[in-house]
Amino acid sequence: MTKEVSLEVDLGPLHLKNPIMPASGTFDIRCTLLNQKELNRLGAILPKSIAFQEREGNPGPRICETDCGLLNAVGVPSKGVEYFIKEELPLLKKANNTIIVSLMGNSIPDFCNLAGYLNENKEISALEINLSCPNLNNGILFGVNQDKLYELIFNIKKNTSKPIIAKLSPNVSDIREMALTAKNAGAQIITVANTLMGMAIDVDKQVFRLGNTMGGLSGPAIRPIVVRMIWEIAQSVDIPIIGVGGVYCAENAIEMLLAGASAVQIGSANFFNPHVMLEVIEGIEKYLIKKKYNSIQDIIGLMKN
Amino acid sequence: MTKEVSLEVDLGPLHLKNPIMPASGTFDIRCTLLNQKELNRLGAILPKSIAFQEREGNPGPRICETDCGLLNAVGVPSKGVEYFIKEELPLLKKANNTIIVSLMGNSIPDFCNLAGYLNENKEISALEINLSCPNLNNGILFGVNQDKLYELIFNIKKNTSKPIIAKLSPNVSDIREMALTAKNAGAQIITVANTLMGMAIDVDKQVFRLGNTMGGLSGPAIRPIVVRMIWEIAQSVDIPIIGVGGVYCAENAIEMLLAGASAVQIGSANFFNPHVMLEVIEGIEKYLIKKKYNSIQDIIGLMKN
Amino acid sequence: MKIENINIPLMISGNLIENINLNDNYYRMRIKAPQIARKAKPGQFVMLSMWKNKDPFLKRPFSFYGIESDSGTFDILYKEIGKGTQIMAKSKAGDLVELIGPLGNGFKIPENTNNIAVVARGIGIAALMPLILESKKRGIAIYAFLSAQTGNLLLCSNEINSISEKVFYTTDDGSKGAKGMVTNFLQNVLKEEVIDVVYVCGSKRLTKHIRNLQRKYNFLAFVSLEEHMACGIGACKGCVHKTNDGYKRVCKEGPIFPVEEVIFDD
Amino acid sequence: MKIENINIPLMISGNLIENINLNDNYYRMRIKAPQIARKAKPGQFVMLSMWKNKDPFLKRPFSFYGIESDSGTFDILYKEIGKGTQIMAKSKAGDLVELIGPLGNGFKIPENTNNIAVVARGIGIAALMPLILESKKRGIAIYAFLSAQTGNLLLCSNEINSISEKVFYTTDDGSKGAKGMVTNFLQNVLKEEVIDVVYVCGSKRLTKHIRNLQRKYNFLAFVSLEEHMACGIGACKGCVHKTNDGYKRVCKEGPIFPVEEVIFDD
Ligand SMILES: Cc1cc2nc3c(=O)[nH]c(=O)nc-3n(C[C@H](O)[C@H](O)[C@H](O)COP(=O)(O)OP(=O)(O)OC[C@H]3O[C@@H](n4cnc5c(N)ncnc54)[C@H](O)[C@@H]3O)c2cc1C
Ligand SMILES: Cc1cc2nc3c(=O)[nH]c(=O)nc-3n(C[C@H](O)[C@H](O)[C@H](O)COP(=O)(O)OP(=O)(O)OC[C@H]3O[C@@H](n4cnc5c(N)ncnc54)[C@H](O)[C@@H]3O)c2cc1C
Ligand SMILES: Cc1cc2nc3c(=O)[nH]c(=O)nc-3n(C[C@H](O)[C@H](O)[C@H](O)COP(=O)(O)O)c2cc1C
Ligand SMILES: Cc1cc2nc3c(=O)[nH]c(=O)nc-3n(C[C@H](O)[C@H](O)[C@H](O)COP(=O)(O)O)c2cc1C
Ligand code: FES
Ligand code: FES
Repeated sequence: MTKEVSLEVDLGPLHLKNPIMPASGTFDIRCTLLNQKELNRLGAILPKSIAFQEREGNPGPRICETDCGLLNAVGVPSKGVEYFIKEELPLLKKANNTIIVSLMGNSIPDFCNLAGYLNENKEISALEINLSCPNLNNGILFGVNQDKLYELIFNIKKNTSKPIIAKLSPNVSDIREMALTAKNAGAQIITVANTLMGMAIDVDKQVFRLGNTMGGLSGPAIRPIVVRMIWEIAQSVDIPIIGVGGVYCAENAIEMLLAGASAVQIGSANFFNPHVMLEVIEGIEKYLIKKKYNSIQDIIGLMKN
Repeated sequence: MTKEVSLEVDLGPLHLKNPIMPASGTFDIRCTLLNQKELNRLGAILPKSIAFQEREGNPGPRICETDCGLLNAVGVPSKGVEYFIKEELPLLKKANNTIIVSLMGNSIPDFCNLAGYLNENKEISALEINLSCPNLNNGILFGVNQDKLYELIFNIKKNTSKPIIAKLSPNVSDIREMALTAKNAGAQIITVANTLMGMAIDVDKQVFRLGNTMGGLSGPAIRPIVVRMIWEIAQSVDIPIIGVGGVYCAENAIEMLLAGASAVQIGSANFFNPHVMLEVIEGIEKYLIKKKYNSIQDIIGLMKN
Repeated sequence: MKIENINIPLMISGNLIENINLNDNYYRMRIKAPQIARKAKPGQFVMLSMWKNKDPFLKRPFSFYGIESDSGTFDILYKEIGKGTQIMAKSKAGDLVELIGPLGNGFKIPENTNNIAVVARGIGIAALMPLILESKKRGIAIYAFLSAQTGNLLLCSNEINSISEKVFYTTDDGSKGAKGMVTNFLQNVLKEEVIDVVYVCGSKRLTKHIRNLQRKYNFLAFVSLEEHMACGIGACKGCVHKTNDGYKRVCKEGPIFPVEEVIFDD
Repeated sequence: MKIENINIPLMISGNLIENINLNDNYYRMRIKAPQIARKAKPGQFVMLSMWKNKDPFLKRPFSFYGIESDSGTFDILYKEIGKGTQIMAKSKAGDLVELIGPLGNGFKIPENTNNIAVVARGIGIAALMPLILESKKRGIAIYAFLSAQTGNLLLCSNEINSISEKVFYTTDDGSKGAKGMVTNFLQNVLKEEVIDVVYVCGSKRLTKHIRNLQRKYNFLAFVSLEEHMACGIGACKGCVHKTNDGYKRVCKEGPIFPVEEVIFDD
């Protein structure tokens, strides 16, 4: 691999050596096929969302394959933030020097506590806020309600000096509004998107295929929807974007870069190909060389209206 | 095929001999591989949305395959309602005695004129309102704005005595609200759902794969999302549902019936298997017999919370 | 009652008889499907799939390259480029092929045609081959103008050589025939003699040249267009191409169009 | 530094050596993948795919049915049920198999084990077969309790017959062995003699019976569980089963669990 070409990207305050990282919940530093050197080649490492206190996650079945996709209702099993710092963070530190931590909470104070607790840890480069996971007590999701989203991000900001990445839910009619709201509330980066809500039924047994009735749809099936959302935000909101949804090869990641993403997360594709992130990094490099670009910056957001 | 089992369904005022019909825009009576007898076996026939006046549709490319899905930006080319009545309706009449006509307009008066114009035609059993297609002048889509949706359906109702089927857009955060709004405005039946907005980029040529930049995602990829929406509406709004999105075999259609749909439309699957609707009708029949049901009514909405 | 009843296409399973790698990414496939082979006409095509799962999702359109109604088989000449053709390239004799066809309108050869020119680039020759054979049968003189990236991609050149009045080659790298535009040769011929009909494959560049020559030398000219297709039978309105008379479906009103009707945006 | 460094699974391509239809929907596949075959232990499994497109999307888990470290091959005994196994059933010698493995914790055979019982239904025997062979090698007496829907689905019965102390059969239709629960035979044996360890395949019904017998006769018992898996390596938290100690990942903490730890909801 000739090193003529730069893959470095800046997402506001966050500098990455290349745009590729795992999507939260699809990568575990304690169970990876990548070795130390390979882990260090990733643009960042992003473990599964953590909660303040221990949670056990959803009952099984948690996984259901669909056509070119995957429904999951894992929930967010977590050993809590203390365990994370003691047992997981040291492993992450050795693996890569850009660590992004994904936060999950049931309430605004929950998120704020978590953000505050992690603020001291210099090894953490940014916080990604998982907006689509849990239900608030009143049943409104942060990711689909502008006011709640604003309030949440605004309050988290008060508890941390770290860059805030708002991971949006795609289950909305206008993703641009959500991105703008997150930005106005203080988020410096947007991740788009989490999973689309879906369901599958076993018609023979007449039972839901997921223990939690509904789950989140990920995988190649949703990529066209996410590419559209990336592009919509890129045309209207001035904020760096991390794209995620259905990427399984370099071409897919480049599609997101062209649409306006400055970085790309890879989720479900890790499951059938644990080497996919490395292959995508190489593939992007080859593409840039073939097309005679000097820097990845030259292709980010190339597709205009 | 033993006739021990009834496939008849009632959707409010609309009675069908079985629940299977084409999805609008994926079937053309003038170019079908089905013969007269086969056409008559369908639960209903539903041609492509028509507009009041002639429209040419979108520039090409209009079609782009995605992973387990299809993006289309056909738009609604139409020869106008007069042509439809003179040239197409007579063919439809001979093919099946339940004809549902899908309406498309750019404004509320547009839709109302169309509904009014068709009201005299006794051969038309119901009107399906395509809510997701065109932009209003102010850029708001009927399908993602409750107030506009209400106003539209409410006004169409004034111009027709035919049953109104509101075909909802899935590009919303809460499909239940949209279904309830449509019902409150006077719709007797809900079709869920139209396509999800998507985009694809040719990374080699660095051009949008669709002439219209964005398009609607259909096909197996989206089925889990639609099944979830059917189920959500069935749990909360008392209105008959027609499910549509990604059905390609009897099992898929039964999944929608179990989730709460009383009828099922088949769209993109017609393209790779022009016999799919007939196969699905047979497959549902076999399923009911195997499971020892007397009537399809026994499985509609079987999956409860 | 059904408007197109006369020529309603069939949906059937065919049997793969052989699948040969010609060179590079080019393959020839022979399919046994008597009902289709017997109805097929030059310029028509089939929608084909050799996959049961939903990725790839759609069938793929391929022109008839050879038609043998006696043996009930037809041939396809294809280039491996993506998901669908990759599966085809790996398929083996005995495999099932799901087919819809014959589709589209086919080439018109006007009565009293004395000579024709066929102009093709690369795989574009596939659709023109049965036209060449049919013309030969009718005693029509054939001028072939073939271009490709490089010499060994000038497909079927031996066969065409043996039945054509004259064959002109160009390659991008000059490895066979001349470099440059193959339509320059056509122009030279047109300067000398009358060509009754010119048939050109879907290449935009070639077609535009033909259109220009047509304005000057006034001959009949037909092009075989390609657009992405979902249904192949006219139902989805997905495969349109711009013409003087608005958008036309390539699968239904085409794939063969008079060159002067076709509009290429630029 | 990496916690599970010692036993890190491999991702490699294997070669399909043979693929044999045993009867009905049952197949046996031999795969050459020396790096995996050399590390594989009874009770472990691989994640496997033989498809490049995205439908099916995930790899599929299969237990080692035979392990030949010398020849660098392993066998899989599988039942054709859905998208993935349909592709496997159609595959031919020479095809590539994408593999991740060996995965999971494998069976424990405690020191000083004199005899074991294996209890399996249908395809459930696959995971137990290498355990039987390993036990035989160690001179441990084997009691096999096999059940199936019908006689010809009692897989590997000849092989098991030849190396077991005693084999008991039941079939649902009584076509071979007795009708009824195969665990009744086990109970009869347990009344007469001490069994050191009982191994049971993932059948919920059988496992529950074993748990009941275990309460009465107090033996070690292990079950090989199955859950839908996305990653197979512990990363996705998708494959959990309820245990006394909360949700456990079948791919990582299992697939082999002590019977008394497993909780089946009803
Ligand atoms: C009427 C007609 C006749 C044709 N005849 C031949 C022939 O004889 N030999 C031959 O090699 N090719 C022919 N083509 C082109 C052929 O259909 C495509 O090469 C093929 O569909 C590519 O499929 P893929 O899955 O390998 O590629 P992918 O790029 O993976 O396909 C993705 C999608 O794009 C479509 N697509 C890609 N390229 C084309 C194209 N050039 N035209 C139309 N759709 C395309 C595919 O059908 C599919 O829907 C013809 C096309 C048309 C419309
Ligand atoms: C640890 C382990 C070992 C296994 N060993 C064997 C074996 O040796 N022989 C054998 O025939 N089968 C075995 N299975 C079951 C085997 O994985 C499934 O039969 C197979 O995945 C079905 O795939 P499919 O595409 O044909 O079915 P589909 O129904 O199309 O699969 C759809 C999805 O459901 C999953 N799935 C379906 N059934 C099962 C199941 N029983 N267990 C886990 N996931 C399932 C698939 O992996 C896939 O993700 C084992 C399962 C596990 C977890
Ligand atoms: C098994 C699984 C677990 C996930 N867990 C989380 C999570 O804990 N937090 C989160 O923000 N997203 C989670 N996601 C969503 C992914 O991060 C990602 O947004 C989504 O899967 C789309 O990307 P993909 O198509 O590449 O998988 C999870 C996804 C999967 C499949
Ligand atoms: C090519 C194409 C054209 C369509 N045209 C229309 C239309 O005119 N009116 C409409 O309401 N829906 C239209 N649709 C949407 C379908 O009716 C259907 O809602 C959607 O395709 C999802 O179903 P499917 O996954 O079975 O295709 C069209 C879909 C496709 C693929
Ligand atoms: S491909 Fe559907 S109309 Fe031509
Ligand atoms: S399959 Fe992913 S954790 Fe077990």
